[in-house]
Amino acid sequence: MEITLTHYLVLSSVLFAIGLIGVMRRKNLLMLFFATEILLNATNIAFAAISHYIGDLSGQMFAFFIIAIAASEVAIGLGLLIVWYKRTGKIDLDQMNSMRG
Amino acid sequence: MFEAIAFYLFAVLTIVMFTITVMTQQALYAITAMAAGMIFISAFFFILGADFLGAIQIIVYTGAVMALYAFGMMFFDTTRNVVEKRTNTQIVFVLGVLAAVMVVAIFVAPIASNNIEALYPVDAAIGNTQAIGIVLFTKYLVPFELAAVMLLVAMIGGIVLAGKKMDKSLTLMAEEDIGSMDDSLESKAGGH
Amino acid sequence: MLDSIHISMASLNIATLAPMLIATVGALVILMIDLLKGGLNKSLYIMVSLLFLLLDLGSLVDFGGVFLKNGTVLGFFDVMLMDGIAIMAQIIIVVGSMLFIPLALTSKRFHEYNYPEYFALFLFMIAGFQFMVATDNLILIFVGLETASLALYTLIALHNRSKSFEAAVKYFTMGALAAGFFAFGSMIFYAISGSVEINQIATVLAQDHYSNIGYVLVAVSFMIAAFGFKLSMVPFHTWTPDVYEGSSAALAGYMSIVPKIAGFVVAMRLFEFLVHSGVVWLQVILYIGVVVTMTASNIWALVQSDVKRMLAYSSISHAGFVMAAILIGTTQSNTGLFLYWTLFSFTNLGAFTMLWVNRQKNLLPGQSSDHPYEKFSGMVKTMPMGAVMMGLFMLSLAGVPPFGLFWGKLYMIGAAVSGGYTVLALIMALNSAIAGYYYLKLIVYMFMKEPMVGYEKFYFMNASHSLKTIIGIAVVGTIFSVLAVNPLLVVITQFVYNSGY
Amino acid sequence: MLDHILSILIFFPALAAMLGFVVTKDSMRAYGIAVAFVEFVLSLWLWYAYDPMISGMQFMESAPLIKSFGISYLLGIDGISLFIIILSTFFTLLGIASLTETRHVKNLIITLLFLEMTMVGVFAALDAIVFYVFWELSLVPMLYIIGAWGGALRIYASVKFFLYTFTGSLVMLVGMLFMAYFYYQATGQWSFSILEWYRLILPENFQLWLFAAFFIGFAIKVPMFPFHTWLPYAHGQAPTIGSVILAAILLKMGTYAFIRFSLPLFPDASVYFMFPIAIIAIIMIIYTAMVAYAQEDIKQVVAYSSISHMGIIILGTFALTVEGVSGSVFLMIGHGVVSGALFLLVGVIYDRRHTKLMSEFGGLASVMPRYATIFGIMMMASVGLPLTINFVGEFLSLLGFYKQSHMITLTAGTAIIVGAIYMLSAYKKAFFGPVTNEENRNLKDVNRTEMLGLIPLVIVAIWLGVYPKPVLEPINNSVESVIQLMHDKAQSQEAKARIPNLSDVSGMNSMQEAH
Amino acid sequence: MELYLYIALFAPLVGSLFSALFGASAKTSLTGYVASGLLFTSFISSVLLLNYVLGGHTVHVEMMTWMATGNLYIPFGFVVDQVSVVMMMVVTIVSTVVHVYSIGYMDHDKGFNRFFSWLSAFVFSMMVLVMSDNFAGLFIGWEGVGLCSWGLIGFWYHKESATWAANEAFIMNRIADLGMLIGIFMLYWNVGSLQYDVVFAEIGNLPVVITTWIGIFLFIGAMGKSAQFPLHTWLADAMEGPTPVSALIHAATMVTAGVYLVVRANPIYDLIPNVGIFIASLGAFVALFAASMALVNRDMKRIIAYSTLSQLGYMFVAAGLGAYWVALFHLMAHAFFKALLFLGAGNVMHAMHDELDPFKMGGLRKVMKGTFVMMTLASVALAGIYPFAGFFSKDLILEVGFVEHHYVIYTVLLLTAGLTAFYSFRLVALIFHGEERYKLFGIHPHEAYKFMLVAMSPLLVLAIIAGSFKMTYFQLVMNLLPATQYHVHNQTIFWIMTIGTQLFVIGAILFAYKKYSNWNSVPDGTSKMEKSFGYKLLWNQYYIPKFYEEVFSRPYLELSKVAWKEIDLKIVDATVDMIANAIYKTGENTRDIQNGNLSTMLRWMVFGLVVLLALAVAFTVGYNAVGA
Repeated sequence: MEITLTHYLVLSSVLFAIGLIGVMRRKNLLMLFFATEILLNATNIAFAAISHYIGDLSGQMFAFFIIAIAASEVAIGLGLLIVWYKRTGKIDLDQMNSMRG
Repeated sequence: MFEAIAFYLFAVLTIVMFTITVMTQQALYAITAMAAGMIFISAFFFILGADFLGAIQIIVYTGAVMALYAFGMMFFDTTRNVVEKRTNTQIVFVLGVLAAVMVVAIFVAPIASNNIEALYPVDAAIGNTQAIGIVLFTKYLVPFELAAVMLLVAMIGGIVLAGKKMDKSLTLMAEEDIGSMDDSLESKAGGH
Repeated sequence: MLDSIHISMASLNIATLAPMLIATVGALVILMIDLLKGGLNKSLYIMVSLLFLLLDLGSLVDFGGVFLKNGTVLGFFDVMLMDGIAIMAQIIIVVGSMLFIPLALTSKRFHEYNYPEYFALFLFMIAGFQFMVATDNLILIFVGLETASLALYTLIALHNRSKSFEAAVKYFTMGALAAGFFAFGSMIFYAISGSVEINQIATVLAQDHYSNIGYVLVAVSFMIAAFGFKLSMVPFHTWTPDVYEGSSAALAGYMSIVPKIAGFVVAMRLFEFLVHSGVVWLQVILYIGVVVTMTASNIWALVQSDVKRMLAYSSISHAGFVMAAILIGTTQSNTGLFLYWTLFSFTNLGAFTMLWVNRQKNLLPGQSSDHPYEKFSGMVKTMPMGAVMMGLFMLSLAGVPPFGLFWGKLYMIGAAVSGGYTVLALIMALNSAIAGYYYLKLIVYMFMKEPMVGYEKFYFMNASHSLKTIIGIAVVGTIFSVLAVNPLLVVITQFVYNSGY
Repeated sequence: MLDHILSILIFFPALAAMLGFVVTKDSMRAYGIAVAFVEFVLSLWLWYAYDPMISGMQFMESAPLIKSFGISYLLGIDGISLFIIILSTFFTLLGIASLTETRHVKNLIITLLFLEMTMVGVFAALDAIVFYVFWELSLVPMLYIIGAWGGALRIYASVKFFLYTFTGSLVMLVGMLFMAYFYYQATGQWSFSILEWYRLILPENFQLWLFAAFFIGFAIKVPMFPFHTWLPYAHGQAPTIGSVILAAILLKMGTYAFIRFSLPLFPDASVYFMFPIAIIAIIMIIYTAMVAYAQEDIKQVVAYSSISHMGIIILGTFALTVEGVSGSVFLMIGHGVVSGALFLLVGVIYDRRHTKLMSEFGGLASVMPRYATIFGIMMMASVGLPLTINFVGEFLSLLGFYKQSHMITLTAGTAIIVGAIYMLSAYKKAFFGPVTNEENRNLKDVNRTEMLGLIPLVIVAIWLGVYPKPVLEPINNSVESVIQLMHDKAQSQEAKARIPNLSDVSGMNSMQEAH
Repeated sequence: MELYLYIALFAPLVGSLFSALFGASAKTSLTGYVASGLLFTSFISSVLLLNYVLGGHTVHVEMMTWMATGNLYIPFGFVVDQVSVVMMMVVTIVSTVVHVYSIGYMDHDKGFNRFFSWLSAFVFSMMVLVMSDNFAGLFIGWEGVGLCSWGLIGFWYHKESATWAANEAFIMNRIADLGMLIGIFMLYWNVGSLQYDVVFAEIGNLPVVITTWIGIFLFIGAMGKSAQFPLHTWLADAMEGPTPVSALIHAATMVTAGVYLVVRANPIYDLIPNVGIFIASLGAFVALFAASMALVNRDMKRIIAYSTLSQLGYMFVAAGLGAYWVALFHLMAHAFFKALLFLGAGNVMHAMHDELDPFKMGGLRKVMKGTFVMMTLASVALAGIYPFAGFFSKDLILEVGFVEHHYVIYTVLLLTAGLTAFYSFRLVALIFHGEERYKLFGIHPHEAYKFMLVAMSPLLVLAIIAGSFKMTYFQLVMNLLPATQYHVHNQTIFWIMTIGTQLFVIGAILFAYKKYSNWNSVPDGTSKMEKSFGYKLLWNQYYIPKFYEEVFSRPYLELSKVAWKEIDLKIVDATVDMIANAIYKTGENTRDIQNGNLSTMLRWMVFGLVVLLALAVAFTVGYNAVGA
């Protein structure tokens, strides 16, 4: 049984969907951020796999940059969470609805 | 055969781990599961011959990102159970599953193309890390540098946001109050 | 074992990096100054920023000349792509930023301007946007986008009140999701074409005669979702009103212009070849997207009670209007896009600056937002010039001739008509009519109602000379735009046409 | 100076308005009168210099505005627009001179001067976009006038007025753009010049669509049934000066535009839609006359009567004969004078009693005989009595349409009956009978200021009714060229037959041949 | 001669404008004198013109262009020819008399100046009407007299009934004017001109159908002005106006304009005898119909008005049967005696303090000798007793009917002649004879001013002698009108007819005298006759006004209210508002999409993605299916 690119793409899609579910489901902002990491990681697998199957390095480069981006996002995201938490003492996004309409 | 076994094994593991991350009530479980999932993903990278990426994955995610999150968790004191109010959970799953199903439906068809050519072919003669290095510092030099800027931005952003100066908001203070505040603020700002 | 790699400096065309480098260096200089001597006044940083932006603009103008002579310039292993639309978009970005940065010189003190880092981040953000538009490499687009976005999230949060944090968190979270979409979409494109460069993707797809149609469509779906977020298309728009409300009026105005134009350029690069590929699906989707975005946001704008939120929805609607250009996909429509956005910049900047000018520090009694309509009632009695100018901006936004935005609308609808989208043209026209109502609402408040007792003093709360200057520029730009339209059109058409759009 | 007289006419009031910000409040009225007077004299000079024998455009001015999109600042007038321009300047002068409003007079006069600019601009523009610019821009001052100086429902009324017209105009704009695109396809050049467009012959199905697009814009402005409901509100709420200008000039923009755009651009479509539009015109005439009859507020009577009269103008326009179109142009002027005067008159009584309800009055003829006389004259002019200005227009309009359809003309002719019914009964309610309301017993008759506004109108209403030639002749010459153009451009057999060919006609003989 | 023409035409206008100058101020006798003087000037000019025309000339001037566009060319052109000069004479004579009379009659009225302004304006309009050389000019005068009639009927505007009647008159006339207008349109589009000479020269070339329609429409115009059935109701109501007005406008001049139109347009009607017969039949019907209503009426002025209506019927019979000159002749004669009758009635009204019910008078001949004589003679003339004017003109019409073999018409007219005599002398008897019933009401009647009686005398003379002008008149108008002599060739039949008619009429007069000259009570509606159906029918004018009120006026008002309140506000306007509200409501109802919750926002994003994906999959499936 040979593992083809399709396998990886399917895996990636499934993981992405798990990430989506997490994003939609989480009310704890920190844990919501976890889910966004899953989204990016899911993509990374696919990039690496495509790169592998077509023998091209661009995919790996993309994945590399995605990792960098993910790391940066964490920094800013945590920063935002911290000020928010300091101001309100909560990181529950249901508490965050002073603007609407 | 080995490849297949490895793929399925790690596929199941990552899926399980990430599912735990998404579904658990315990923040600690979540972060642990995610860290594990990240490591399992790096296994894919190794399988696929992207050694450098695998290494980076472990270093950056499990090293840096997880550390940050762990720090965050400590800061927010989320080790205790966070009661999350669930609303319309069905919709969440329906949407998620639908997305997966539809994408998969498309993906099961193999890609048919004779025109894909590798612009930066994997050269078996040189190692993955070396090859990456060459591409990174030629073709992708500009994105690489920009990524550096991005990290700088993230750093500044993180520092500024988490910094003490944010505790008092000039935006909300009356002008007169700011006048008296100014000296102390400036002395602090000059301090670092 | 490893061949040495020979690369001639000339082929690198380092000059293509110059504009972004200037912005980046500017940011670094600001950080340096702060390091060397802290506690300096914001005016210094503002001027330094302006200076570097001016240099940036100079280099761009220079590039413009080069482009008109030699055509598109590629640089750095073809990663950098300085074509006409890249140059124009950057000029809009830089000019928009130059008009924005003086808004920091308010008479009241706000939190963010106490940070030198604010200006550094601002310049980094500009550099990010510039990278984003000056390439067709998805990786660089992504990194540029994230650089700019991360800086922007920080800028919003630095306003330092709970609403701005809320805004930043919302924006950030949705941005992270959109980033996931972008990555996934790029991945699929990569899978079917083996490339991450839009040109290359287009070539491969064309050679395959779009045989992997399913993949293409899924990829496009993800991309639309990603850019839909950036350009705030319905239903990816939900962040817009909240973020505009949460951030300072100045920044909100900025957000309504600069990030969007960057998004438009990328969307143009990505979707243009697809629109022309004959894939009906994309046309249908864009059609629906454009119409829904325009209409729905207009309808929501009608019911707002806060001027800034109204303007947020209105800017969504304008973005939808402009997205039509990408759908139509003719040279004329793409020219229209830039024309529209240039004119929109002046007017919208003016409108948001007017809000910024009458920003008070604490909420008015009995109000839950900074700029409720009531605040403006009877303005013509107490502050006639201010009311007239605000009215002018509203009329321009509504598309009443001969003010700025009318010419943009005229040209866009004209492009729709000549592109064969007559029904779309009608929908655009009717939407302008719906939009007329909410712009008019403000005019009604200003000109036809009596001033609310106790609100009189808020009109020019935050005014300063530089703010007034910016408003003056916006007014002049709005009224006399008719004189600028022809030269603009000539130049833009040349740029767009020679870039192959 | 004559080379640029149109530009001067357009921008002089605007410039004066800007300078007006400096003038102190007390002197503003005098300033306004002075400016309006100069403008009026300029427009009279325009008439003097106008050569009535030339049917084409005169005093043309041209400057590229947006060259790459074919938009140019193109001005010119012919007999059709000349008199409406004079009417505009005339009414602005009268309006300011007889102004009784006391609140924020400065703002009001500045607004009026801006409005004057847009009005003159609309009628002088020969470029579709320039036309559109002034057309839309005219909404803004009017919005402000209604909204700021109006009655209790003023905001609703002004917003309704603005949005309704604005919506229609935008549809029209799409039509204009399509027209320009068509021109572009035919010639490879963008152009919005109406004169250039005249040279295009469009396929009939295009004509129908474009006609419809233009129609919506114009019909709302006119306003034609069923798009008319903004008008009663606007009139009902507007201050006197607003109603006067609205009725006298702004409504004419729509009918003028029909003659300037719809007829010569789409001759086949004009013939195709002739009867549907005639039916609408009939509805306007009879139905709104009935509605006017049912009104309790005298201003609403006049407002609805405007719609009814606009129906006759529309009918004359779509007669597509020289007689009909000339008549409709003349009636535009006539209706302008008469309805303007009537609104001024209503204003006079409103200023005294602050009510417009007819039931509040009664017997005014004995208390205010001069007022009653002038009102009576204007009412009779409105009813279309011969030797008053309206008769000429109504007669010619109906006469013109008679060639196209007998039954429709007969039905439309009931205008002279139903018009008399509502006008006379309104007059009876307000002026006749004993003085029942004590408040009315000591009302002052019209004063000097008001006379200043009314007497010229009476003179004009009778002068042009007795001797319309100076106005009718230039109109006729220009209309003839329009009709000839239509005939030459018409493609369908029916259109060729319905639109008379003037070039091979000499005198009466051919008339009989037609039968 | 042109000068005289202009003087004749414009002198009344000058008088009117002069009076109008003082319109709002208190009474100045000056206006009366000036207006009367100018009218007299006009009259003199007319006489001079008559003289000139008698010499076989006509005057035709074109003053200036009125309307000219396309092929339409309408000048202000005036013609004094044999027909118009007759009318001019009638108009100027009667109006001069009425003007002078009015100086006395309106002596105490507040609106004295206004009255003269209107009255002179009316004369001017009437002159325009008769002198115009084209149909458009005729229409100017036509509407002009309508306007003045409106102003004069409603002269006492504080009276509800007066203003109501004024509006009724104007609107009814307008209905007819529409017909006339359409007739003019038809003429223009078929002939290409509205000039009489051109039209009459060309009319023969038109298809008969078109000519017929033209004739019908023009006649509709005439019906309104001359108050023919069914547009007759306004005339009786018009008696609300001051009595001199009734004399001038509603007896002598304006109401005869319709007859004048038919006479003037005789070349048209000659071509369409069928329409002529219709006109004649209608005329005959109206003659009888009006006379029947006069029988029972208790309003002095209304009785005379019905009599006018009846006589107009006679004129139309003549005109319809092609005896245009006869019609015109009766018009002239009628003008004199009817004006006289009205002015006499005016005197009575003055004496009786505006009391109009002859049953409340009686025995007035003692105090009002002059008036008594004049009214009696006028009534005799009206009844057509030899040798008064009425005999020559009215009997001629009977002869016309007979000669043209329209025996039904003849019979009807004969019957009407009897009725006319009856009701005329019923009136005279009730007013001047019998008991002095007015004493019951405490009235002290007095004779009118001397000069008023003097002013009336020319009319009296004319009423007596007008018949003697017959041959001169015939010579004059035969230049323009068909010169048909109507003679019953069988002498025996002629004499039987003439004498028979005279006897019949005299019999009617005697009957009236017998029945009413000794009347001694005021009827209170209880007598048997008053309760009979026939009486009620006539009393209520055949219920026609009520019918109009119920079927036209009220429903029109109701419909108008429905149009406004139900249709305009609740449908047309509501639709517009509904669209606007629907848009706004949609916004209100959907704004919760933006509920400020980040989770919802994220879900919307994913939802958008899923929709896009679904469409993508659907399209792909479809695409592959088509591809396969």
